[in-house]
Amino acid sequence: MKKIEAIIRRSKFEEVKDALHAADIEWFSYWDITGAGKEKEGLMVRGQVFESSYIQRRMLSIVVRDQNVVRTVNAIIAAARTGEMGDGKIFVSSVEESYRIRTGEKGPESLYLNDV
Amino acid sequence: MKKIEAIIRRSKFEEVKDALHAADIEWFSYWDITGAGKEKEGLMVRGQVFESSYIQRRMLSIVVRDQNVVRTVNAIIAAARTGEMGDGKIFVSSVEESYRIRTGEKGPESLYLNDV
Amino acid sequence: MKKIEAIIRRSKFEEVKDALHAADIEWFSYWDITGAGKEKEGLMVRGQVFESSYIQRRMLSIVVRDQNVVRTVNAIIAAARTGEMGDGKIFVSSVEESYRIRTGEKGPESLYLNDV
Amino acid sequence: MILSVMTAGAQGTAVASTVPHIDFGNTAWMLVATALVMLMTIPGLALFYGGLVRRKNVLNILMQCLIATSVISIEWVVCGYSMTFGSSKGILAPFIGGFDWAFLKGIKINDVSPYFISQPTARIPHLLYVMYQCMFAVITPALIIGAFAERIKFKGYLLFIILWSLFVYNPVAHWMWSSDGWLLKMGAVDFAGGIVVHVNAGIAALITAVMLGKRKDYRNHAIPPHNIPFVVIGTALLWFGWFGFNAGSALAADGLSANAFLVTHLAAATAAFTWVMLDWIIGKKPTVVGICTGAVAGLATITPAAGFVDVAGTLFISVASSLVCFFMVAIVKPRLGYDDSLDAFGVHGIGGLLGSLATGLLATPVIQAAYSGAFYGNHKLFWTQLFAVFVTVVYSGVITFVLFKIVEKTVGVRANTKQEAMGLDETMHSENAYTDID
Amino acid sequence: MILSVMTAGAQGTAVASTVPHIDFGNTAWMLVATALVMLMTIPGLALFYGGLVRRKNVLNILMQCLIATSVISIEWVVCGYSMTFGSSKGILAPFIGGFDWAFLKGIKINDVSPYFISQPTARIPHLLYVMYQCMFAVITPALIIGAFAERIKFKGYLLFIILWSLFVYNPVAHWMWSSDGWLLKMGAVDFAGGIVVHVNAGIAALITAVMLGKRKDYRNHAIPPHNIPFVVIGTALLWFGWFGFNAGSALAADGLSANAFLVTHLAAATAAFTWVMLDWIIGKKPTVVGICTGAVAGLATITPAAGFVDVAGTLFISVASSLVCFFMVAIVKPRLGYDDSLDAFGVHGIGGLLGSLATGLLATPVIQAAYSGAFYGNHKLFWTQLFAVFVTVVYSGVITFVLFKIVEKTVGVRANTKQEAMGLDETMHSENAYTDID
Amino acid sequence: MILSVMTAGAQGTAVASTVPHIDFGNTAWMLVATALVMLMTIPGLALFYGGLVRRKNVLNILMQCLIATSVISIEWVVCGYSMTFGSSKGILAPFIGGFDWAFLKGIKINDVSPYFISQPTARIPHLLYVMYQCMFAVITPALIIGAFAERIKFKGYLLFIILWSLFVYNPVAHWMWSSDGWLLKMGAVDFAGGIVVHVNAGIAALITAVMLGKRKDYRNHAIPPHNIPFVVIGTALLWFGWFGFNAGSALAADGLSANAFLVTHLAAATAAFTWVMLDWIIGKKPTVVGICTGAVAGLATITPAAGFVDVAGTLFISVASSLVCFFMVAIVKPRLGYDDSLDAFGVHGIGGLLGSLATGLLATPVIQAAYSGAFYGNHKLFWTQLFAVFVTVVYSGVITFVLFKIVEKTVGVRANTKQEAMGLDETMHSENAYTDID
Ligand SMILES: Nc1ncnc2c1ncn2[C@@H]1O[C@H](COP(=O)(O)OP(=O)(O)O)[C@@H](O)[C@H]1O
Ligand SMILES: Nc1ncnc2c1ncn2[C@@H]1O[C@H](COP(=O)(O)OP(=O)(O)O)[C@@H](O)[C@H]1O
Ligand SMILES: Nc1ncnc2c1ncn2[C@@H]1O[C@H](COP(=O)(O)OP(=O)(O)O)[C@@H](O)[C@H]1O
Repeated sequence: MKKIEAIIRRSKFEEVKDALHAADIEWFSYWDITGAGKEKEGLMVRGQVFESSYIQRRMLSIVVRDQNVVRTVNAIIAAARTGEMGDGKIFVSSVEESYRIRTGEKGPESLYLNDV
Repeated sequence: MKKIEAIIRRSKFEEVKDALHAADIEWFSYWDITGAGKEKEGLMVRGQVFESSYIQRRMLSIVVRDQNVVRTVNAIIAAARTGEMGDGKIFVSSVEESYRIRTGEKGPESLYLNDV
Repeated sequence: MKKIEAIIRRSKFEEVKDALHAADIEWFSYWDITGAGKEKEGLMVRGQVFESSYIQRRMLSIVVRDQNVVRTVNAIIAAARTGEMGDGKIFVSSVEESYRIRTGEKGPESLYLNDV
Repeated sequence: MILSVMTAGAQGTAVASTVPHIDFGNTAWMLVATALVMLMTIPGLALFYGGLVRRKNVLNILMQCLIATSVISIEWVVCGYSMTFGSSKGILAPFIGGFDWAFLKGIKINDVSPYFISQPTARIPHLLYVMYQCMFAVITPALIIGAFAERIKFKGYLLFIILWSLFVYNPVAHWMWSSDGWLLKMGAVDFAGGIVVHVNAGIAALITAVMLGKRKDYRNHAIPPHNIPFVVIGTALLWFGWFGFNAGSALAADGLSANAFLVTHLAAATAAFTWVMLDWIIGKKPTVVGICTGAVAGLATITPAAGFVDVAGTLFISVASSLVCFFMVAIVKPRLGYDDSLDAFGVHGIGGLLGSLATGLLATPVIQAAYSGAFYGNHKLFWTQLFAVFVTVVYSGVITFVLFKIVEKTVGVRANTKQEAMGLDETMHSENAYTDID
Repeated sequence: MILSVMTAGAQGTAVASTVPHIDFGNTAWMLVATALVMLMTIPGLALFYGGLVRRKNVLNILMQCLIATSVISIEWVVCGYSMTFGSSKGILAPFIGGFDWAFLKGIKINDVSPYFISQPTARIPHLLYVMYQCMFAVITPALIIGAFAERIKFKGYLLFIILWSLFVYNPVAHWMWSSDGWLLKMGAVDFAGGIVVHVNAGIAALITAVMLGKRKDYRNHAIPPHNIPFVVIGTALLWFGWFGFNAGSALAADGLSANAFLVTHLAAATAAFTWVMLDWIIGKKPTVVGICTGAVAGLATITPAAGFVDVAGTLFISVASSLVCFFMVAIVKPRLGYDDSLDAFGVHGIGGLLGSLATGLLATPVIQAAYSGAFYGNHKLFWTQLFAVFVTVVYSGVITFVLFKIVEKTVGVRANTKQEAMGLDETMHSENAYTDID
Repeated sequence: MILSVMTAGAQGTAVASTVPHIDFGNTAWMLVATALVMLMTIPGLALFYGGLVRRKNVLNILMQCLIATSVISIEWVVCGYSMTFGSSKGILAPFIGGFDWAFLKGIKINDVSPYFISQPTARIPHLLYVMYQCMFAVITPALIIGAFAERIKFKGYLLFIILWSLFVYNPVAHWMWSSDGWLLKMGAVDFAGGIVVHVNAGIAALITAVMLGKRKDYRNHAIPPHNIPFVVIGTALLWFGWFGFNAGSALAADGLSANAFLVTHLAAATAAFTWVMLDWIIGKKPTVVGICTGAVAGLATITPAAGFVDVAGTLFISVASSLVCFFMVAIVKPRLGYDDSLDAFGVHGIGGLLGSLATGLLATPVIQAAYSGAFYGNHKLFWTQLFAVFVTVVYSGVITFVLFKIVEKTVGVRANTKQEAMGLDETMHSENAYTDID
């Protein structure tokens, strides 16, 4: 199993969610994060538009079977891309074990997305 | 060392915390996340009970020595289970290195939970 | 590539951010977490100073090329240390793949920090 | 509000006087009442509605309330007051005022108000009456916001409320509250705005909700509020401000005003309690959003009746209010499937309608001797009320439809899919309500 | 509040009339004062308490304040006012009113209030007096909420406050404020509710906190508040509303009222400052929760004295207020180990007690000629005050104990462990205060 | 505020009496107005400023507003009122009052206020006038907070506002508002505090912002507000409270007061709308912070003029207000690079200055017969206003500089780098505004 962590624009969240569901991901988790770095995003306060070195993003965390990594990543990239700086990143890492708390089931069976 | 990431009901948090402390986990970290997926949870607004496709959950992140993974996972499963849909998931992955910022110590020594 | 997850005091965040930028990290992500464990931090409510078993911390997540792990970790440790209990932890784990959403680029090229 | 123009007058010499004059006590109360009615819109209604929407749209709601306060106040001074309470010549007189008082031209600072209810001589300054009515003109279009929350274009909204104030609010208020108004002359009564404010805005809400269509992700139930404490603060400030709205409509600090205060408070309390009981029985849990909604329903329902009913009438009206509104919001709306996002129609429209009709039944001569309802032997009042409500529903419905179509064809009304998904705050105002960065 | 139906209240013969009548100016002020006292409960106290609890319990606090406002207002109209201020026959008269005014039967809209303080002729409508007192009846049980926050069953709470209002608040208020009341006749004074409101609720708070037991995770110190800005908004609205509470208790807009306003503001300011200094010296840092607590302590303490003391007396009372309450909250409570979660007893009970006794010392004839305290030569007042406080403590304590036991045995009072752990919002109201989902 | 102890104020012979007496109606209004002005500081200004800063500093802002309310109120009773409105002997009389009224010694509860505007006989209690003015003394230093937000030492702040009140506010208020004041005698006017409050605090803001230096991470643009709904609540409460500030400055509930209410509301509405249009045109999006800033700018600007101008004058003043303040805040400030964090100078200082000068142009005899501006033939008023503003700018600027230096050298003013980085809440108050732990 792999864990896919995607950092996306909050504004693209609805589209990404729909794309993931279309790609048969039944559940995923997300939370809000801040990106800290170089000047990037235009904000407006009291008549001034300015660049901030903090940007508000959303982190999605999805654990999938190995064979589903590519289509999941592709679904995210397609839905989250605007082509502008700041579209975000996706990181994939390995998950060794997975449990479904309700049943105690172990391994890929505990994930929803079926083998395809 | 392994990282255990558990997604649990917020309402089960107190019980899980106690179970973890009982299992000799001295410190862990948590934050609130949202699960996005199929309709699940009953909410009530202005006289209507309805299902929402978002559910509010809590993410626990605990790094433990390899030999403690099983008892930690078991503690969580036992405390977090209700048997209803939506009890959550636990994912285990590998951590290569760990540092204690205060001392700069490296490796499992930087974790509290002693070998058992 | 490695993922560095650092749990630090919120009060040390500005210093750590500057240290990371000085160490050529262009972007990183962070969010607020709570640490649950033994009594630690002094808080004051209505004339009483007391210890709480919850402490408010910040989680930083930074993905870097393998060769940059050490300097990044050192930068964090140097900037985040106070020497008091509760300075936090750093965990390093492996990332298998990385994508830049904007371009779809894969691998270390999708990270900013150049080879050094 | 019942008013009669009668004699104008200079101010001065109080008590023992039969000449209309500015009374300090009544003026003191009406200065406060005016401020209280403003507080109802900002921040009262703004927080009530703003707490009910999702995080990504809260600023848009607050902005809509703020800009309504700003723009309609200007419109009111420019021409609204004159169109509503001014006189026009000939055949138009019963239907709309003229422009004699445009920019408040000719109203001097010590002029007494031409309008009064129970105190023919101890009156307030004319300019204060202008301001008091201004706050009603502001809150009425703001109530409609609940219907199209989370999906309207800001520019379209702004144009719509200006047109609506000019072509719907001003005429309807003239009919009912101007001394020339045809509904008033026919004998219809509306103490503090059941017809003019609540039915009027409520119908406009229904029409615009249907015309605008559902939110993309609306699935026939409310979306969980992003900040319920804000809903509570909003409700409490609405309740507080409503004392100015209802007890202020006596235009004096006297027994009539005290009774209006009493029935307003009792209605809010009783309807709130009734709603909680329905929640508890039907939904299994007593909810905070429920008690707040009940309180507002009770307040809206008692509004037209506040100067005419006693304790018994109030208890009847307020229990009925929660029963009917709960039924509309929890059962009828999801069945019919229109997306009146924050129940502007279901609570304000239905509440106002119910209260206006109930006034025709329950008005008792012990409050104002001149007004009795059907239960006190005067059946005519009920039929007059029914007629006035009917006329308002038809007029407001039709003109709202026409105006909304015009706005749709010109600047547009519906936010596009991307704006709706990203949230109106970021896309229309370049702002986020809550920023966590340090 | 001191009232006398027959006996004149010293000062201020009104304008050319010796017949009691409704004065517009005084009525204007009392309409506002009544609204202000309502604002103290919702959203004032609701936010003050709601901000102090954890996120998972905030809605429960708000709900308790809302339902108290709703239910006690109904109770007040139904029978509470009559039991408190009505007359009964024979031996019961000094102890409890009858049901003559149930449902406000027989009170007409232009009746003048039978009660007054300094203005025997320039009075307010009787119905307005009913409403003003209603808001006091509402806030008193709401104050107790602080004692059992975060662990009480909603159904048990609801039943308890209804019983408590009937069997504790109504009689005690009758003793002290009705013209028939035995404590009043004995010479005890309570200008705006030090004994009737604060001591009364404070003792009930202590008893219920002890009976209910500690929160599962209470470790003899306060839990960090989830939203301190809400605590600040709540404090500011309490302070603002308290002008209605204290200056309104003069039942007129005159010099006595102005003095009550002044001493109220000065007491809040001085006690707030004193508390901050204690924080700074003892706790090392000046805290926001500290300054808010100090202000509320000062306000509670000055309440019984607001119509009797001057600047010097106020400075004395308010410094003492923060010293004593700080000591109770920061030192005594943790030692004794009872869990008065939000210090309803430590701040309101102790404050009210202190102020009621201080009135017996510091009442000065320059404010109301008829009332002097021990420092001005009249030792009797102090002993009378002490007796009245003692009686109230015993009565309120015992009856609260009995009522709470009854509720415990019938519907239950303590939330179960699961509810306490999950939070009362989700388990009792199926709601979350803050929802992040878009 | 214009006051004249000797000269009668034209209008309205009161109640069959020519002797100054306490009028219940006017007292009712002024009790409320006083409470409203307090509400402006807490929680109005506290939330307006508190919402604009970052999460880590919000409590520090709230604390500063709370402690200012507390400490300056004490100072006012101790000596401030006496220094400002009391009389002193000989050459000092036009410049500063004496200590005769220290601790309000000698002011009895039924004394009538020596000050009035339009109602020479129907006055209010002297003690109420003391309290009303107290609230002005409180809010003035609190306005300065915006200038040094997010980087000032708490102890330094506390010492500074006490000194500033004693040596800047009290004298300047004496010059302008005491019957002995030299600027008043010269003919300068300031209805509700354009010069005394806004110019005075605005200049102090500019000086302290420059002296304190920029925030470490200030890059010539505002930092995104952490909670815009709080900014909206704050703005709405400021707007609401400003009715007490401006319409209360008539010291009566009459026509003058009604006109002040009207122009205040119209100015806020018009300036808010103007600012939004500038935002929309220049910044491309209409923003919530923009409309709030505009409303506050309009309110500050109309303040000195509220008793002198009519509708036309108000429209002119309020459009100018937003144009000039927008220009200052969005264009001049970033160019010059000083860090007036929340635009205390750019909005209040500039607004007050503009309004004070505009009064000299636009004062019209139809409001108060005795006051005409340049556009109505009296050029002298404009030059007098210009002179009064100039004197205030110089005096406030110089003394603020001196006092700030003194504080800097003694207890220190600038938070250290660590405190600034960690946030002032945690480092100075050991508290976090929002705590998520359950
Ligand atoms: N190496 C990294 N480690 C952790 N988070 C990162 C890293 N690089 C980028 N991010 C996160 O992704 C966000 C946006 O991605 P970004 O790199 O700005 O996209 P682009 O390359 O298209 O400009 C950043 O704000 C930050 O939160
Ligand atoms: N594959 C996944 N990746 C990430 N998060 C997941 C995944 N599956 C479930 N979750 C998270 O766990 C939560 C609850 O677990 P769930 O699968 O609903 O339990 P159950 O299988 O008992 O119904 C989801 O809302 C979501 O946040
Ligand atoms: N094993 C762990 N797994 C997850 N989080 C941890 C772990 N150990 C510590 N933390 C987090 O780090 C925070 C602070 O580190 P801590 O161990 O207290 O520092 P120190 O060792 O210097 O006392 C804790 O509050 C908790 O959030």
